[in-house]
Amino acid sequence: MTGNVVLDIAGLSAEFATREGTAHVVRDVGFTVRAGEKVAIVGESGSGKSTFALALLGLLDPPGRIAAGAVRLDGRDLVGLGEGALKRVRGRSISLVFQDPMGALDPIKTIGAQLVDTLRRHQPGLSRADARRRAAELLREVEVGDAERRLDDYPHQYSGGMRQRVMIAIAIANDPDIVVADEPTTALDVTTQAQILALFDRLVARRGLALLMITHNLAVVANFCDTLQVMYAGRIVERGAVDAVFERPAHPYTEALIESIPDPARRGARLRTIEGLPPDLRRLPTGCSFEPRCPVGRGRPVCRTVAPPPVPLADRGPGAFAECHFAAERAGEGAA
Amino acid sequence: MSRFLIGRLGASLVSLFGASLVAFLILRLSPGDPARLFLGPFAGREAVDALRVELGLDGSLASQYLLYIANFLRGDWGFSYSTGQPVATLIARRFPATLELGLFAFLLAFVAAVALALVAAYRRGPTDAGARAVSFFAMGVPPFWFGLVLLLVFFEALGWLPGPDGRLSLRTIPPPAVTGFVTVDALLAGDGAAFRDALAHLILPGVTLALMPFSFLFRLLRANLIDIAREPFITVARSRGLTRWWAFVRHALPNAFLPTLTASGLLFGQLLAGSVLVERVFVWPGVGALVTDGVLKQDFSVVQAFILLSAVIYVLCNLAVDLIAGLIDPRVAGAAR
Amino acid sequence: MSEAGSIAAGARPRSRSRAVLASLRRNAGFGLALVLTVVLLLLAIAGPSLWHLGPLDMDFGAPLAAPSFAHPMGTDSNGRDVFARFLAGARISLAVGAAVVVTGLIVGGGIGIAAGIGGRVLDTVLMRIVDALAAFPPLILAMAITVGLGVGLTTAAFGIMLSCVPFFARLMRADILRIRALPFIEASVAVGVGRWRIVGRHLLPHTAPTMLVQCASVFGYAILTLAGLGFIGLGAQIPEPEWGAMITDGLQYALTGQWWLALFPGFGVLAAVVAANLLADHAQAVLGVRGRER
Amino acid sequence: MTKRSGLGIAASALLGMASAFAALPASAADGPFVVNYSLPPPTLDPSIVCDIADDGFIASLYTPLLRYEAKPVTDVPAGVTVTTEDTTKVVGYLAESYSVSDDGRTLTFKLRPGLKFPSGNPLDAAAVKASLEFTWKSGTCGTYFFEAAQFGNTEAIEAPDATTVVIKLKRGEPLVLHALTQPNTGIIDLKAVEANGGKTWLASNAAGSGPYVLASYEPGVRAVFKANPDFFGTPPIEPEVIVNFVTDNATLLLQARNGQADVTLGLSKASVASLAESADLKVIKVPTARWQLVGFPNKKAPFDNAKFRAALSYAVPYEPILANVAHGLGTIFYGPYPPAFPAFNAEIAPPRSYDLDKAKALLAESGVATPVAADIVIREGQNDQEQIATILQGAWSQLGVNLSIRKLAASAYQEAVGAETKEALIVRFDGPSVDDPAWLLDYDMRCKSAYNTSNYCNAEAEALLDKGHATADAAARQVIWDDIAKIWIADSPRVPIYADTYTAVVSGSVKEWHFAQDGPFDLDQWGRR
Repeated sequence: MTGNVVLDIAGLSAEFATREGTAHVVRDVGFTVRAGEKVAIVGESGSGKSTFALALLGLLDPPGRIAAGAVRLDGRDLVGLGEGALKRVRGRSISLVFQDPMGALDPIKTIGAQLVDTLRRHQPGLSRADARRRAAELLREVEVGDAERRLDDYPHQYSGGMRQRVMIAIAIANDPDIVVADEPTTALDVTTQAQILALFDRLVARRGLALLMITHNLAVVANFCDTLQVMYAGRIVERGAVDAVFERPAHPYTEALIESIPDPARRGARLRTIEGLPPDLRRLPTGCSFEPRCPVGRGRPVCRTVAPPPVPLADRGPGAFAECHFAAERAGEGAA
Repeated sequence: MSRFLIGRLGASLVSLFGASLVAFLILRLSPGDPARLFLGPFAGREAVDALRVELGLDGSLASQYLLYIANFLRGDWGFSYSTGQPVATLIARRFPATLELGLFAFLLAFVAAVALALVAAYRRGPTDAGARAVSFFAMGVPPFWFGLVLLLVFFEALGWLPGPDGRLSLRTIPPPAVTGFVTVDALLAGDGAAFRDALAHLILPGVTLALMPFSFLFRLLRANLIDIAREPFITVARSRGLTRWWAFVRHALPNAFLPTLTASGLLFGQLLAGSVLVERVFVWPGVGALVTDGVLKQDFSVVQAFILLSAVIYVLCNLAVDLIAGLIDPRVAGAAR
Repeated sequence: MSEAGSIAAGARPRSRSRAVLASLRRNAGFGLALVLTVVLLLLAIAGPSLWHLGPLDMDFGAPLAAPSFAHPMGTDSNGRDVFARFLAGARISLAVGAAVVVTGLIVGGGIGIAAGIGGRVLDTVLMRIVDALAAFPPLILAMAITVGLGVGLTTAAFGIMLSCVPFFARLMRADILRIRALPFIEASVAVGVGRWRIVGRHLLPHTAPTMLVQCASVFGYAILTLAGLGFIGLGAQIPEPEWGAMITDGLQYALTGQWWLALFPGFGVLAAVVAANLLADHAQAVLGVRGRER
Repeated sequence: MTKRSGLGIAASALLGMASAFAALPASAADGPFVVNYSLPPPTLDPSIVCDIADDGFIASLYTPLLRYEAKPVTDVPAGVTVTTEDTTKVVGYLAESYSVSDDGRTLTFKLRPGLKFPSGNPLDAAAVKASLEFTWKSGTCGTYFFEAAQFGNTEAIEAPDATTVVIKLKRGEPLVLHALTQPNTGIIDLKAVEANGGKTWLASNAAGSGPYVLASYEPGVRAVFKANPDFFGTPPIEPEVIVNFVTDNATLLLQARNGQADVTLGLSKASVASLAESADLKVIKVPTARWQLVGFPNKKAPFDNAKFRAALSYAVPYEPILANVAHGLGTIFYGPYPPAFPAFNAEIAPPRSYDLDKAKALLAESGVATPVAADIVIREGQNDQEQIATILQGAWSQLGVNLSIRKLAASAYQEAVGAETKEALIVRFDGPSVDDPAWLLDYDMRCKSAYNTSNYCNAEAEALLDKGHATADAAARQVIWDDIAKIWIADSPRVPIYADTYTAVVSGSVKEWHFAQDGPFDLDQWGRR
């Protein structure tokens, strides 16, 4: 079902220079996304997810910057490319779907104009009329009714859900290899959320698109994505096939996250939360950054002093692992 | 759109009436009898009274006002006794000079403001600080002081530009007047030398007059650009394939124009006010200098005609601004439709 | 909220005022503004009483003397000490500037608020009055009023104030209309928050940045217009040493070599206007609702 | 190519283009003769214009019946010959010759035959009669000038034949001859005026028969004079003269310094002083019968006390004012007439000097209690008046007399100057059109004259004035003028500050220049040959 590697991220680190020292927002993140594969990144707000997404497309502006690592798209490393080179890649091979539909479209230009501009920017040969026809098709593909007339409407005449569909239409306009969706459904009500996810499903299936879904909502990930990655304090602390991780979460943070999903079965009981706050990314501990809040490792010297190595868990899918000293016991098999 | 237009036109007429009333009353309050001033110290009592009747100064305030408005609409804007000509011909001949200088100054201010604001908002850091320093200087420096400094440097010291001798140097034969704009008329007549001379005469007063509008436009445009540059649709535009610069130019700038545009209606007033000071320093045969003398010599008819004229043009300017705002910002036009 | 924003917010251990001070310290521009403002205020308030010469004392022996130790800014054609007149001029200009800004803000801002939140009828009526006032080119209105009600500083200040009411009213109204359309106002209305509480708690703070910029530019504009009136001969009365009139007289002497007569009052006006605008810009950045840090 | 480099290119192109038109001096030897002037006249109608600076403007457009002969001015820069009016010699102008009857009541003028106006209308006795009646009946300054302020003294104007014009007076009046030299009594082509719509057209056009015709006129901007081809007198030196109105003094000085004008009039005295040593400019100085004065309100206590007025006159820092305000371009005097008047007599009118002790002594003698508060009125836009008022404010405060300066707009100032009873001190720049005491004292000393700046009223002096009007013999008149001066000086009704020296700045190429009390704008006698 999954094609060859579209996006290969190796050792990517990003940081923000602030007056009180440098905040290491993304620390040594590496994974691959294959065509047709839906990879998720889950984490609380402040875990570095959005910065990571922007870093992928080279949209990190000062004072943020990519400190190290490489982002190879179809074999070509995007890190360090100038705006001139990146402009031919963004919106053609890799595109972005933004979280906030309200502010993501230029309020004083029609939807048609913004679609046509995206198309003709990467397909110079396309005439204006053809581009308009193609734009209408795209709107129909993302299930926007009466597409032809709606092209001349302005963003403020679209509902939140419809605007997100337009965002998706723009993202897939030039048939990109991979779409990075940064919290695409967060601002939408539940029913629209489901429709958007279903739309993503069809697009991935029909176009063999690679999808990198970034969200804080585990429920969205649970029945949608293939591979699940949990991000905490700028690092991927656990990766694996969705079902395997949900069944036996190896990293205590992943387990805590899953338990904090409101479960109808436990109606009336207090909701479980994770105490404490995410760590200050300017003064990260040498040991495990989750230690102060970790039900398993809190207070244990090894957790506080020694940074946990990534423990490979081969049976949970390619490249699965968990960064925890007790990952092996928790996963229930010996170290692979 | 038409309901919106009629509403605005109706409103404009009301404000015009208000402006004419205010202008009429203020100047009638001031002491001194213009008839006496015109006829001079040794004129007899009867001649002064006769002139008062002729100028309509004897009736009640209300009758004087109505007489004035009736005449104004008929094109008889009264007689300017401080220059000895009907006001209508006087202003008709001198207004193009003010308009030409004003438009040239606005053009300079606009281009400079857009260029500097874009660069300042895009690069931030030292460039931004530098640009803001320039805008502060432009706002703070008194124009008549700056005008003279420009003359001292570029006319007397360097000799690059002509001195303050009006719109054309005496040596140049003025092109046949078609539009009243010497530069345009010179082009129409294909007279290159006259065009260059006219343009040269426009530069120094143009720059002096452009100071205030430039600083006003720059500060507003820059503030709006910085705000809008933070909006998500700029990042989205870049993710669609625009470089950061093009995202600024094609998306941030038009959106930043909107609030700047509504403020530019006020700029018209500043340009006219500025012309009063600049025309005097550069001996520019415009309406600004005429009004200053008019106020000093209490030449009611000139001052009033100028105020009413500027009110009409001001209202037209605002109407145009509202229409353009409607075209650019669908939300506004939409609401009005 | 972008990652960086939340991090900075998250890591803010100290209270809001400490943050304000921290940002003040880092900002060169703001420092300059602070220094300029303090110096000008000191000159205006304490200057005249501290400096031993008065603005009107004449020393016939030393007309048009260049700046020297005895006369830091030289003397004018009547032998009067330009530095003493500069100090008195500072007092006049700053006072007129402040008066115009305060009254303009109250009157103009008030009209703007009323038009912004009032019904369509009130809005139309008020806006037409504003248009009537705005129809006058600013300097011309000030000139007409000064001539009408008698030449002098008070009428000049009144004329300038009237001519800048439209600036305040129009921008306040535009701001209020813009903010009224924002979702969070609709939300508070939906929740049933009282009309005046909305205006006080939600609307006005958002207009603060625009109004601050407007106050600064009007302050500068007031001083410049006063100077303009001085240039035409309608500003301060003889022998009041208003900066504009001093510049105008000085211009003639600038051509004949006595540059100091026009230069110092010119810098006075420039400094006052620049200080006001720098203060507004940075105050807006530091306290600004939209948080423009750097 | 980013925006910034685009800016760079635009700026350099602008500079390149700019240097192509370096400022050419406007006044090369051959081109039009350029005059920069700071006071645009309010009207060109000879019957309405009154102020000496304004009515001079029409001197080269209209020809009165008579004129003064010219006499050379001595203290003049090298290379330019300057003449002024000899007001003791009245000669024919439009009239070839004239004669006065023994009783002085009938004036007969002989015209040249066959003259025409530029419009082609005949310039004969009938036209002159019509024009003089138009001026006489205007009720404005025209009447004042034609009747030499002796209102009602004219009986009739007749034109017995095509070349003879006779003016009949009720009572002989030597001043009428002087009046008929003034531009205000210039002959107007009334037929042309009617053809163009009447009197209002006259306000900004010319219909005279002078050496020049008005080729184009933009009020407040520029006037272009061209030589009148069928002018009966000697043709003007310059065929074309352009007069630019430049109200801002700094700009006027800048233009003068950069050779943009042949003649520059109306510069502030400080600017003229600064041009003294410049190489290619010459400063022409002509002492005139005009002077700055401060009028006391003689009818309002304590200014009705002669000793108090005398005290103030000794507390005026004359020398510093002459140096700081007039920059030496003036002469200090004390008396009813300025030194430029032929009737001025130095022995009986020595100048007064600053003597604070004498002033304090006189103040004590006068018995006036101090402090005294009074207003002093000046006219807007008059820099010199402003400075004088400021200096007096400082100087007289030492006597306990505190002045508050009121700067009035033009018409309000006119109101104050012409008020029946004067309430305040008035700083005024006065200069009668005719430098004859009879003409001056008629408005400046008679009790009921509105323009008596100080409400000075002395019956004995007025009786002497009436006698002067009736006396034809010059020596006898001089005795009368001396007696009046003695009475005046004893009363000290006002303080003359300094007699003005008129200055004109001319470029190196100007060879001929002429000064007339009215104006001066006798353009036909200015030029580069």
